[in-house]
Amino acid sequence: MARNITMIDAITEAMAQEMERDERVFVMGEDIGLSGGVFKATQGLYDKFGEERVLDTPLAEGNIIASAIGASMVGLRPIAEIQFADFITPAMESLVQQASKIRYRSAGGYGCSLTVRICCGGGTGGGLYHSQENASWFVHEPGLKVVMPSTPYDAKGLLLAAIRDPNPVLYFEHKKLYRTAKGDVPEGDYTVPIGKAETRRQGRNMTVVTYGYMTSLCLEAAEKMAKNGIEAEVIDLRTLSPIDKETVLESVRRTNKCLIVHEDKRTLGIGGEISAIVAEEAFEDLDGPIVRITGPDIPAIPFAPPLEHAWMVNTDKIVAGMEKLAAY
Amino acid sequence: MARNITMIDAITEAMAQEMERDERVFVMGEDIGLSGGVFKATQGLYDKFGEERVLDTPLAEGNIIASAIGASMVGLRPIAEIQFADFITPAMESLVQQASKIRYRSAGGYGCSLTVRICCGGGTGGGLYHSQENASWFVHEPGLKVVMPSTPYDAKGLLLAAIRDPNPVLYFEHKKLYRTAKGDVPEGDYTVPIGKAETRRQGRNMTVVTYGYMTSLCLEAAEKMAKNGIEAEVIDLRTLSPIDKETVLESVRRTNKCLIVHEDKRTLGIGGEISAIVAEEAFEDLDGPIVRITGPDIPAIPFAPPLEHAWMVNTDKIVAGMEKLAAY
Amino acid sequence: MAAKSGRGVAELETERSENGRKSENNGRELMLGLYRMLVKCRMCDEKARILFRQGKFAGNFYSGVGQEAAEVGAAYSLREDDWIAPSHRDWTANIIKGAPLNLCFAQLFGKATSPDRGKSTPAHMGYPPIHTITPASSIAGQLAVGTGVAFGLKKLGRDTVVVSFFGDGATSLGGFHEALNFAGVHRLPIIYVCQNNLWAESVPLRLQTALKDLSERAKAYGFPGIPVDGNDVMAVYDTAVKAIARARAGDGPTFIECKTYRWYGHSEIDPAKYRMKEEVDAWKKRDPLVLFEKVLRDKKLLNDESKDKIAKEITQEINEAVEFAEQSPYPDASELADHIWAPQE
Amino acid sequence: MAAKSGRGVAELETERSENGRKSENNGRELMLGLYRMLVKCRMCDEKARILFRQGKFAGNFYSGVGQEAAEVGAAYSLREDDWIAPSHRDWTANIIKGAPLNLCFAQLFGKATSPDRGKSTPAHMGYPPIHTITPASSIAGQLAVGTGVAFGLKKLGRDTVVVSFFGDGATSLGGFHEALNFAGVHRLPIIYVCQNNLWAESVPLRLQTALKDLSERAKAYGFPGIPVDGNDVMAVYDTAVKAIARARAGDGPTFIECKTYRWYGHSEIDPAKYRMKEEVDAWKKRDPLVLFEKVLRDKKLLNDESKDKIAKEITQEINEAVEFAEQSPYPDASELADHIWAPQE
Ligand SMILES: Cc1ncc(C[n+]2csc(CCOP(=O)(O)OP(=O)(O)O)c2C)c(N)n1
Ligand SMILES: Cc1ncc(C[n+]2csc(CCOP(=O)(O)OP(=O)(O)O)c2C)c(N)n1
Ligand SMILES: [Mg+2]
Ligand SMILES: [Mg+2]
Repeated sequence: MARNITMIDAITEAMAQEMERDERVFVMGEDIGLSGGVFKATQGLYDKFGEERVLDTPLAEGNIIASAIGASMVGLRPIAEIQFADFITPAMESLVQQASKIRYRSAGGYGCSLTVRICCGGGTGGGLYHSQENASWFVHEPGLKVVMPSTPYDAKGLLLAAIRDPNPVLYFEHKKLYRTAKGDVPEGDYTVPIGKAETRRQGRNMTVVTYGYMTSLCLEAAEKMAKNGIEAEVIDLRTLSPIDKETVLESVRRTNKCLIVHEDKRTLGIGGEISAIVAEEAFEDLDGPIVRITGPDIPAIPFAPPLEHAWMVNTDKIVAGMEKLAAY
Repeated sequence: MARNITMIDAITEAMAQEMERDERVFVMGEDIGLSGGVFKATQGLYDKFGEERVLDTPLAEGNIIASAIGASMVGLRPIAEIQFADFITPAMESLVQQASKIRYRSAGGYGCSLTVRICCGGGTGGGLYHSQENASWFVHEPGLKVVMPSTPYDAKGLLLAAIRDPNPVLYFEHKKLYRTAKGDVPEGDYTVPIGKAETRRQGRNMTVVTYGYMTSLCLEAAEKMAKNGIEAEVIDLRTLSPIDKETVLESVRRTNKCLIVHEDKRTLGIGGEISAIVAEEAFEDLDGPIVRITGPDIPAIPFAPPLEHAWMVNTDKIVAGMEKLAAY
Repeated sequence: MAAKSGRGVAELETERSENGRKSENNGRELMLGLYRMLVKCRMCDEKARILFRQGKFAGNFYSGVGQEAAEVGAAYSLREDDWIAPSHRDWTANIIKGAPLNLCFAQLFGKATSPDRGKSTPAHMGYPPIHTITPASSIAGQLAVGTGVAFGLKKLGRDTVVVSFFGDGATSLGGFHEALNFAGVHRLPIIYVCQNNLWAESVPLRLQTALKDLSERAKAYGFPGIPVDGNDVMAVYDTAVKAIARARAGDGPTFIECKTYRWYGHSEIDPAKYRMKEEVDAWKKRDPLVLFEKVLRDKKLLNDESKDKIAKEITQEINEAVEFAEQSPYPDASELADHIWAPQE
Repeated sequence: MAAKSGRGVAELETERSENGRKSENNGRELMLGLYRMLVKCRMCDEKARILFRQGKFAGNFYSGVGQEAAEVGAAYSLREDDWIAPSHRDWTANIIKGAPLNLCFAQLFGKATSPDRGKSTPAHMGYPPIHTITPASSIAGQLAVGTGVAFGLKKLGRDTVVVSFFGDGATSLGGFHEALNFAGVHRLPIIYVCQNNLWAESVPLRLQTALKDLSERAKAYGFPGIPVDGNDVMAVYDTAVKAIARARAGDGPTFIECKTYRWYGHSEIDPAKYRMKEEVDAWKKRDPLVLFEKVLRDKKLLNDESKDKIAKEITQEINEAVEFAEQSPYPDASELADHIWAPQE
């Protein structure tokens, strides 16, 4: 039975069910225990599973990841939480030099089955240090999988897939979607495959590649364009690494145009890679430039409302990009 | 008077001259003092300037950068060394959350005039943890400038420019070039502007965009192609952030083809951004796909010689890319 | 590089010697100055909470109510050219160091008149003229950069010092360790003031450290660690004055652990249900203001009338500052890309 | 998950109780076993240096000659299911734990027969059947992951322990602090064995820390820190046995600081000119092998003949292993992309 629930509830449910099903699974992070998490993603887990399986850690992101890696090496299935993507920098060493490389450097002798939940994204007044995305660094690092859901259904299914994946998976959650994204979510067990994009809207005139919070804005923009007879196909990547090239390329080959939309900074945001893939592998099908609508190249999202507003990609900016592309 | 010297000597000379000229300049890092650095980049500086200005730090990359940031905030001009790019991960917090953002978050109230010298790159048998590049993370971070010289001339000029730049500059040095790259270097003072690419070879048939160690390989490959009448223009980016779009675009608009070559991993390597810029801003001038010849999407360069060899981009791979593009 | 601060507010006119030796002078003026500053911090902080709850500014606010004695005691005797590296809970450090209240409230509101022109989040305040460093949110980042400033000051041969404020949680981070180790090796002129309020958001001390006294950590770095009653302003003040003198003399850092408590949630959106009511109540009974007020009354330095007068003066100042903040414009969207890069020299 | 290691080599047949209580049994077999292991480590290490200098393998090598007593003493009494988290200088930890020499030399050579199939650099060796963790080069990374393993083992309710090897330099990194703090809070079954050889590459201890004894650092984490003569194998052994028993019993970590010295450069390409000849000579006079040999001779446990026999046996084993390594093929280029991802379950 599916219920209409929020993304945050879908996330909590996925963890609770998997902890029930698999006793190797446990969660660890800052403020995830008694208090249930800064955004209440782990609410109820402490009461249900106790301190042994719901562990408030010291304030040390590097060690949250390193200790989770070690635990996974003896067969456990940790879900580590990084409270804000902004605070993932102290864990860079653990994630990039250890988690992504332990299997490779030991030629498969040691593995790392680790899920890292990371709350990210702007548009909620969080300012410079509570709005960052910081996913693209990790997309550059093979050995790590990176996902970001845009719907409650995917949130649950991708999280279950991540926990069961025998590789380290970075699971980014956009904080703006926690309570605004609602949708049907089955009560039971299911997974959404890692590595598969989802076409959220069919369209013949252009392909829009996006992910996370931007997905809904792209869909809105597509509806607006539809009024003028322009039908945009909207692809939600869902998995940022490894990228589902096939879905993107297949679509672009049909629509002959590609727009990429993301909230993150432009330069070497994930859009850069999508664009490069398309420019190399679908060049002959392109009828127009590959257009990126993205956050600006500015260190982070500033606090003052007019500044944050100016930073964020919104429907208008996306429509402008679509119009530009439609003109070709 | 210019002398034919190695890149490593050019780097040492730049530091020595600037320390002579400007008493605010000092160097700090691991093993840079008495021992003169793992690659001898700081050789002689300790004898000349003493422990006060040539400081061996504790083994703590995060603090090397943080303390250099602090020192720069009171008006000093630190040159911090990260011994290997592989070991920059513990400094991610200091570089990305502090150095790149202190000016922005204080609205210009505090600045950060910091040079970070980082030894990077593969092809010398260094293996997984002594061959990484790790520059692209920082190209994604506005507030940081990123440069990488390919010649001794640029090495000196860019380093002097970096030290004098009132912003944080990450100066990547490819270890394979230290003693293999030789060239004329003026004895006196000069700078190479940050933000300007250099066209190393003129050509009308395609534009090759590259940087660092790959530059010489691209030039070799271009000579081979010239024998078959294909003239490639080779652009050495020199500055990786901010990217000199103009030089790239102007060239592609003339040659109508673009090949991108880098040693780093493919996905979200710097080539991704170059490709995206070209695909958006010079699309109508393109006669063929934008081709990338890069390192593979593999966690890092493994040790065993056949594996390292298989990883590295070489002239043959570049020629193959050029031939593919020439066919359009 | 000498500080030219805009300090002109009343409480700065209490006597201040240049060498930070006020501990021997527990005189009338000093004690009244400390008292006034405690009250000012408390009132500003409570006002900020109200303003946040009224929706006058967005983001969040991290109240330091209950911890004023630690903050004031540690920073009160600093010279104008000394530095402070504050954290998220140390908005009032700017007030103690002499920032005009107008700017402090404008900072909360994210207005264009804030020193950071609305770029930083509320309470994450720095003000260059008085050498308070605009903090990042990332815990321990500020003490790392503050240590770097102390390193620079020592290199310059200054007798200037840095006070670094942080919480118990910050002591778990790698950056804390790296910074204090470096400060120990080079005997840097810095005073680490840990406000141990027993909680890092919802994480209790027992899950943060196996230690009872966080001041023990200093032993690992070769400099003194001193636990002190963080609700006793004179105790903190005396300890700080000695530590500052030590740092100024080139004898290196001191770690001061102020045992204290935050009355409210981690932030204004945290109901703090993870704490026992008994614990909160017990600490509220040890209100640093009430404790110090009693000292002053016993010494006949304060009575109802003078107390009221102080409160009124501060209220007036706060009201003007809030007015200023409210009237100030937001930064224009066109400022978004300003201040990324330094103007080329 | 119980260890099924391939150990069958001679020295493992010395008596080993399951509870690591060999300290009370300073018997003949134990002492001879320790001696043989010291010699084996020394001979393997010296052989590795020669092979590197002969150009038989590329990359680099990090000799532990001079530090064998620390390494052997700390790890000798481990059970098969115990773990070791070695660093760059601890190639011989694999030997002590029972890795076949064939594999150890194949590892140096980067051959396909190495446990890491040539992916890791020489000396950065791990071998899953005996639970030695393939190290990254990044200092302190191994002790962080090793601490995680201890955390996992404790969660699983095992009485298995982890020995973590690292140098003096590693104690400056943030990751060190975060790991030891966590181990202290949760009383993890881990023994931190710091081989304080006074230098981190060319950086002397005085620039690394303000401390004399690095074991002091343990105080900041609430568990014992014990300085020990790292060139006295029995001293290290006795200390380690107690620490291992403590960890196994659930009483938490111990930090053992082995004061020792590396005879050669940081690596085979480091002439180590930064050290004084006098310092090197003084330490060489305290050769851990010579010291222990004297003990054995005094106890009449060793004579020229038995010493020669041991050396010969080991030489034989080494020669076979080098032969094996030399004969082994390099991994094929087609293996480049193997082992990035786990086979889906
Ligand atoms: C590196 C990092 N991780 C997590 C956070 C989120 N966070 C903000 S404050 C805080 C707790 C800080 O506790 P403490 O250091 O004791 O200071 P207090 O808030 O008690 O004053 C946390 C976890 C952060 N800001 N930075
Ligand atoms: C994070 C990191 N920074 C720098 C290096 C380069 N490096 C390798 S070994 C070493 C010194 C290590 O000293 P210590 O911990 O004392 O161990 P020792 O080599 O003396 O055994 C350094 C700086 C590294 N491997 N990792
Ligand atoms: Mg606290
Ligand atoms: Mg050492």
